Amino acid sequence: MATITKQARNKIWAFLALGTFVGLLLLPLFLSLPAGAGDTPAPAASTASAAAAPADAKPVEKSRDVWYKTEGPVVGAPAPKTTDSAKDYPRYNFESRVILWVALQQHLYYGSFVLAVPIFCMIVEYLGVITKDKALSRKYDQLAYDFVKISLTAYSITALLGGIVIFTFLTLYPTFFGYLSSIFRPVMATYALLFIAESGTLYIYYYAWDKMREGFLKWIHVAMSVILNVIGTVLMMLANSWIAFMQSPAGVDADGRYLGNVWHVIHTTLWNPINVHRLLGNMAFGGGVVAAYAAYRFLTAKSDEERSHYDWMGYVAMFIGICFLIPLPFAGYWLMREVYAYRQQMGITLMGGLLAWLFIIQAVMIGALFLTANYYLWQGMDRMRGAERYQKYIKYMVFVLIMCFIVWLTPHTMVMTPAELKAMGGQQHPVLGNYGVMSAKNGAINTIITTTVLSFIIYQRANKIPTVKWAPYGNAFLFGLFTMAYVNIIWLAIYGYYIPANVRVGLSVPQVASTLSCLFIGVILNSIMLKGAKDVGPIVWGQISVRGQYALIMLATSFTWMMGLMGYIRSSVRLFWHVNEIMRDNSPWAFTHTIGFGANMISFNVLFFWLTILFVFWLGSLGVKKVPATAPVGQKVPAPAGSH
Amino acid sequence: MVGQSREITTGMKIAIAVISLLVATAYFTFLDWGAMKIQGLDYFYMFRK
Amino acid sequence: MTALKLVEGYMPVQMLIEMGGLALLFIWSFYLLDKKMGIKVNKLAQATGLFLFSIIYFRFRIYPPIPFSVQAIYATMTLIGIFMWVSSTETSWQDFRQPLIAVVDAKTPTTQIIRAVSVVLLPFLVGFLGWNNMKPSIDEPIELRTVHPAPPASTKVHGKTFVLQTASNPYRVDDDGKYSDMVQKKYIDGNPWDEKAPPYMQYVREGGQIFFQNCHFCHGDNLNGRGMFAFAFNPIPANFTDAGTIAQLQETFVFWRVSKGGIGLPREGFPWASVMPPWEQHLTIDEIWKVILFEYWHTGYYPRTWD
Amino acid sequence: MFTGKVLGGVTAAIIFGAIGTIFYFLPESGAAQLMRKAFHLGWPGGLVIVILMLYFQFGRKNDPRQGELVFKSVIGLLGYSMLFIAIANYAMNFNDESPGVPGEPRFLPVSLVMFTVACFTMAMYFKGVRVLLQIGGFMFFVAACLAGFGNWLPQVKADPPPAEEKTADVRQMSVQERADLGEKIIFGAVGASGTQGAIGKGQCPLCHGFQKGFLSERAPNLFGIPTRALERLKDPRYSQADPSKRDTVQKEACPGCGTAQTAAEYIAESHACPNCYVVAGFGVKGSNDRESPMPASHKPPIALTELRRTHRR
Repeated sequence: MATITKQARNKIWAFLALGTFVGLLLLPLFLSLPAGAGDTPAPAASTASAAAAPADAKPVEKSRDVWYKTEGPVVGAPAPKTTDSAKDYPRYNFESRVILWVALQQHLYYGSFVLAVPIFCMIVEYLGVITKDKALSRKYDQLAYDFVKISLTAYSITALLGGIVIFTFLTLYPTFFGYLSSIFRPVMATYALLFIAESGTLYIYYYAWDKMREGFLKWIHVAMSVILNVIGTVLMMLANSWIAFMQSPAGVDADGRYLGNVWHVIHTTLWNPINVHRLLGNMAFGGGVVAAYAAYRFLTAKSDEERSHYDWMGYVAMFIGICFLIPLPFAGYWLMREVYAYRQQMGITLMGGLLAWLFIIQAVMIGALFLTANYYLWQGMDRMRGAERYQKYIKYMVFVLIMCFIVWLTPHTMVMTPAELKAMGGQQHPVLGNYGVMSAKNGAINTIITTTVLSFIIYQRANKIPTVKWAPYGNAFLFGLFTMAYVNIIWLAIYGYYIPANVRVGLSVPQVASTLSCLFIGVILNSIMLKGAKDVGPIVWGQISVRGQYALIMLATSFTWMMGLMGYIRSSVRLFWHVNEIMRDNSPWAFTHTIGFGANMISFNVLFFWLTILFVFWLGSLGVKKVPATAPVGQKVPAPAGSH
Repeated sequence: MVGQSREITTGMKIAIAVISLLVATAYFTFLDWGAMKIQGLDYFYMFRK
Repeated sequence: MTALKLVEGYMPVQMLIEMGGLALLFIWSFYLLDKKMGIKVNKLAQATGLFLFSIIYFRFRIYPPIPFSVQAIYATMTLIGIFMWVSSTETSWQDFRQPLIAVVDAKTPTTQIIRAVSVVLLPFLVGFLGWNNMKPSIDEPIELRTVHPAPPASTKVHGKTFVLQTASNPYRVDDDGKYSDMVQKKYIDGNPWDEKAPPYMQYVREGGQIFFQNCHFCHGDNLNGRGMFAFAFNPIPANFTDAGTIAQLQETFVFWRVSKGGIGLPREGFPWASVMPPWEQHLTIDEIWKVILFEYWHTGYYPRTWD
Repeated sequence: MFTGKVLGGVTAAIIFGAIGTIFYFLPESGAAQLMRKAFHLGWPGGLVIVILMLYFQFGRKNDPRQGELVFKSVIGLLGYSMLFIAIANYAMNFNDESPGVPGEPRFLPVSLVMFTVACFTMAMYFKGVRVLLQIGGFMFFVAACLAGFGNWLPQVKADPPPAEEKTADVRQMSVQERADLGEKIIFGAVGASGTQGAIGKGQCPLCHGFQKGFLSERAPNLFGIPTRALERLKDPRYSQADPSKRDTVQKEACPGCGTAQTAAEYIAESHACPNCYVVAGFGVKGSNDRESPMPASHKPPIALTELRRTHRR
């Protein structure tokens, strides 16, 4: 009897908790309504300031939105015209922009991490709930729990850094900050409230973990993680609206006067592409950080048990990270397209102009990420008996990858001394010049991705022999699929040289479609074939080389570096504008730094982040319970490998 | 790789491989054509010129 | 090495196939040595051999010679590839490490000597490399020109403002005088000297006349950047037949470049290395459009469009 | 003969020899400056390590681990000095951006390499923190590669274009300056008002005549406008004091603006709201003089900025 009441009580508590979260979620909306209405006195205030300005004396002036081209009442003051003075740009004996850069970047890293980890937890917790295998299910659950714990510390650091960012911004760029906050006032209020809601949810989510362990309550707990992530994502989107506004302003007129429509200000043309790109990027980044954590614990592990646990954790994290990495280029492509559509010269500055060399670095990193992922999979084959059958193919795959990498990295504009230029007879090399264009690059990167898929398929079947009746046909089909995919991708790359540009740009779509065909058809077919397959040997978690773990660390470091780089690119494409074409940067730091300086700063940020996050890990490891003593040795490949 | 239930000769293996290659070729050609079509472009541009 | 001619037009693919074939040959020869003749070559030796070979290939096989920067990128890639290969399996990795560890452990007199020599030489090597890198050089500095710098949003020629994103060539017109993307395709083999030629072809002819009166001295009579004055300049004039020049650009971009010339290049197009005159001082707006029309017609490339 | 100890000694001798050589022969070179700076920054910590080393050497005669401890402190000192040379490199060159000058900020990634080397060297001997040092070293290595690549590429620094031409505050200007500014806007240059075809940013002469007797078909000739403006105000169609009675597409320059009372106000109103009053015969064809063909001067395509318009106040 007592137990029943206890259960019932638990249920009531759970519903109450859920209700509270939904309430918390909706609260900002309610609060922002009066905030929106609270704008009515704002016109009066702005008229007061406008009255000081020479021309606009009358209260309700209409003006035209710079992007949406709609008419709206002028509500805000025009964007301030700054001068190179201590009033607009206070000096603190150091480049203000660089200080702000560091503060923002650190905030962003931590922000991404604490946004990504709950998503990560949600997936892992869900996996734990649906997994039938009790031991594995517990393992997943424990994993998710460990991560919320780490994210708690990281969360407070994020908040702290956020405070530092606002403080730095306010101190170093008071005029600009004033302008931005005058436009985004309701958004900022909503943001602050959501932030509180997020904190509350996170803490309850964490502390209710043990209480809501079983049955229906567990589902509510999973639902809570969904709510947590919804809040987190909305938070991120609000923050994105500020940077999107700075890059592609809307909702203001040509003088930067706010026209009273918050939605226009938030929903600028680049907002959604940035949202998608960032969400995926955060996830890949979160996976990377978690993988690095696992690698760290693996390398310091004292017992085989620990080693096997952290090996497994690293694998899962890496897997989730890569899953989000693969769609990332497409999101990037969309963003780029929108940038081009918004302002052509912005697009050219990025891809062919001043910042083009940064994209070369990005290309290096994308290649490196895929190489590392492949390498990790190959190293992972050491865990399985039976993998020897496939290891002899590794060298061919290395070869294909490196050839593609060489094409991928051949710069369009080669760096050379004048003597070399004369020896070559022009800027364009007759052989290598052909590798510098889009057609070849698309072919190369798609071949690299296809090879990565192939690696994964081989990894999946490394210790298995398919026993289904149609296995020979299946194998033959896989063989045909991959062979023809390679042929098709390369053929399209070559074909691109023979047709005009307006047709050529379309070729990247079938190329990508070929790659995705391999990814989906290949992996699904392979998974079906491996149902009930004969095991040659078990997966011995923990039996991976140290190099494999360093591959994980490499992945994580590269993710971090890449985020820094892409953020720098996205931000510096505004060149000398605070708000593109609305508010000019007149500070002494309006110039664009050299690539080298950017690279040094990014390195600094990356290393600083890792130093601090190691500290967070250390804090998190202080109270970690002993890893459950369920020996995963001889266990099946965990769900991610088989189910995707 | 050989299924437990029946023997597969080398000749048959080659036949299966060739057929699957043909199927894949057809599939990818269709894919290319379709993917260009939805963008309003002509995949066989060069050959129709 | 350059005696083996590369086939014109197929060179990039040829290079890849050649590299592929050589790599297969490499793998195959060591396989034969091992399995048929019983000579097991150590992985370190194999790796070193492959690396040296790749350097030689990139250095001498490819003609014209590739700049050092690109060679360095390729060599690094090869190194990474070789590392991935030798360390892909544990046995291969141990095989690769074995000679190195033997040297460090120095159990035999030979390895002892090798170790001693390398310990003494390494600091000097590092020192030399450092010095070599830092010492002042009398070479001309490396120039980085952004060949296609970002254009301005609009450009003003003869007092008229052209918005680059929206402007179009007024002479790219079909028979009815309407702007048409397809007209060039239609008349690509047309005869501009035909008396009854459609308006488009007549504009092409006029553009050609302007080109041969003004541009071909540098850009060449085949539009390939090999005009009679071309090699007096550094860099040499743009080669319009190259897929990397006008084929990559919007027509308005070309219009901006032609009218403003070298001196109109934005900052990232510098260090100043273009002597092209600002043609707006010599040609009218119409003439510039026509000459651009001609350039595209003659090379068969289409101006880039933004969807 | 070539034992580890001997080789270690030889290596140490070479390193110290090289450093000594640099200080002796090139005391003002960059390397010497770097080392001096490093010493300046890090000497207290170094001193502590040296004291520790001396203590291990002389104070722990009976400790069986004495040799190991001394050796470890030497390695520690080595790593420590590398660390500080690397930091000194940052401190000296961080803010300098002079592309092409060797030995300057482009060599900052060398610091990262030194961190890497220091980490790995120490990891060899300090077993307790080995993994941490190795992971750190590896991260430094990855960052060094990427930053090195970034610095190896050619460097371009882009300055912003010159700030837009500043128009001084009209209210502070003398009458003559204002007149000159107006002439510049209308005719393109001071003193150009007499030139045939002179036209400025305002583009007014496209339609308006400015000289007595000049042909002015599209818009009224503006010669003598100060006196004529007063006549216009009296025109019943102008409907002074009651804009709502105007038979035009736009009745007021701005809601509540009212009508002009003086000649200057009339001219200002005409700039901001050409539709408010259309001189007979000059309206858009078919509009019965209800609409003016003139664009408002503060909106595109003319888009004069506020300060360039004449002011009501």
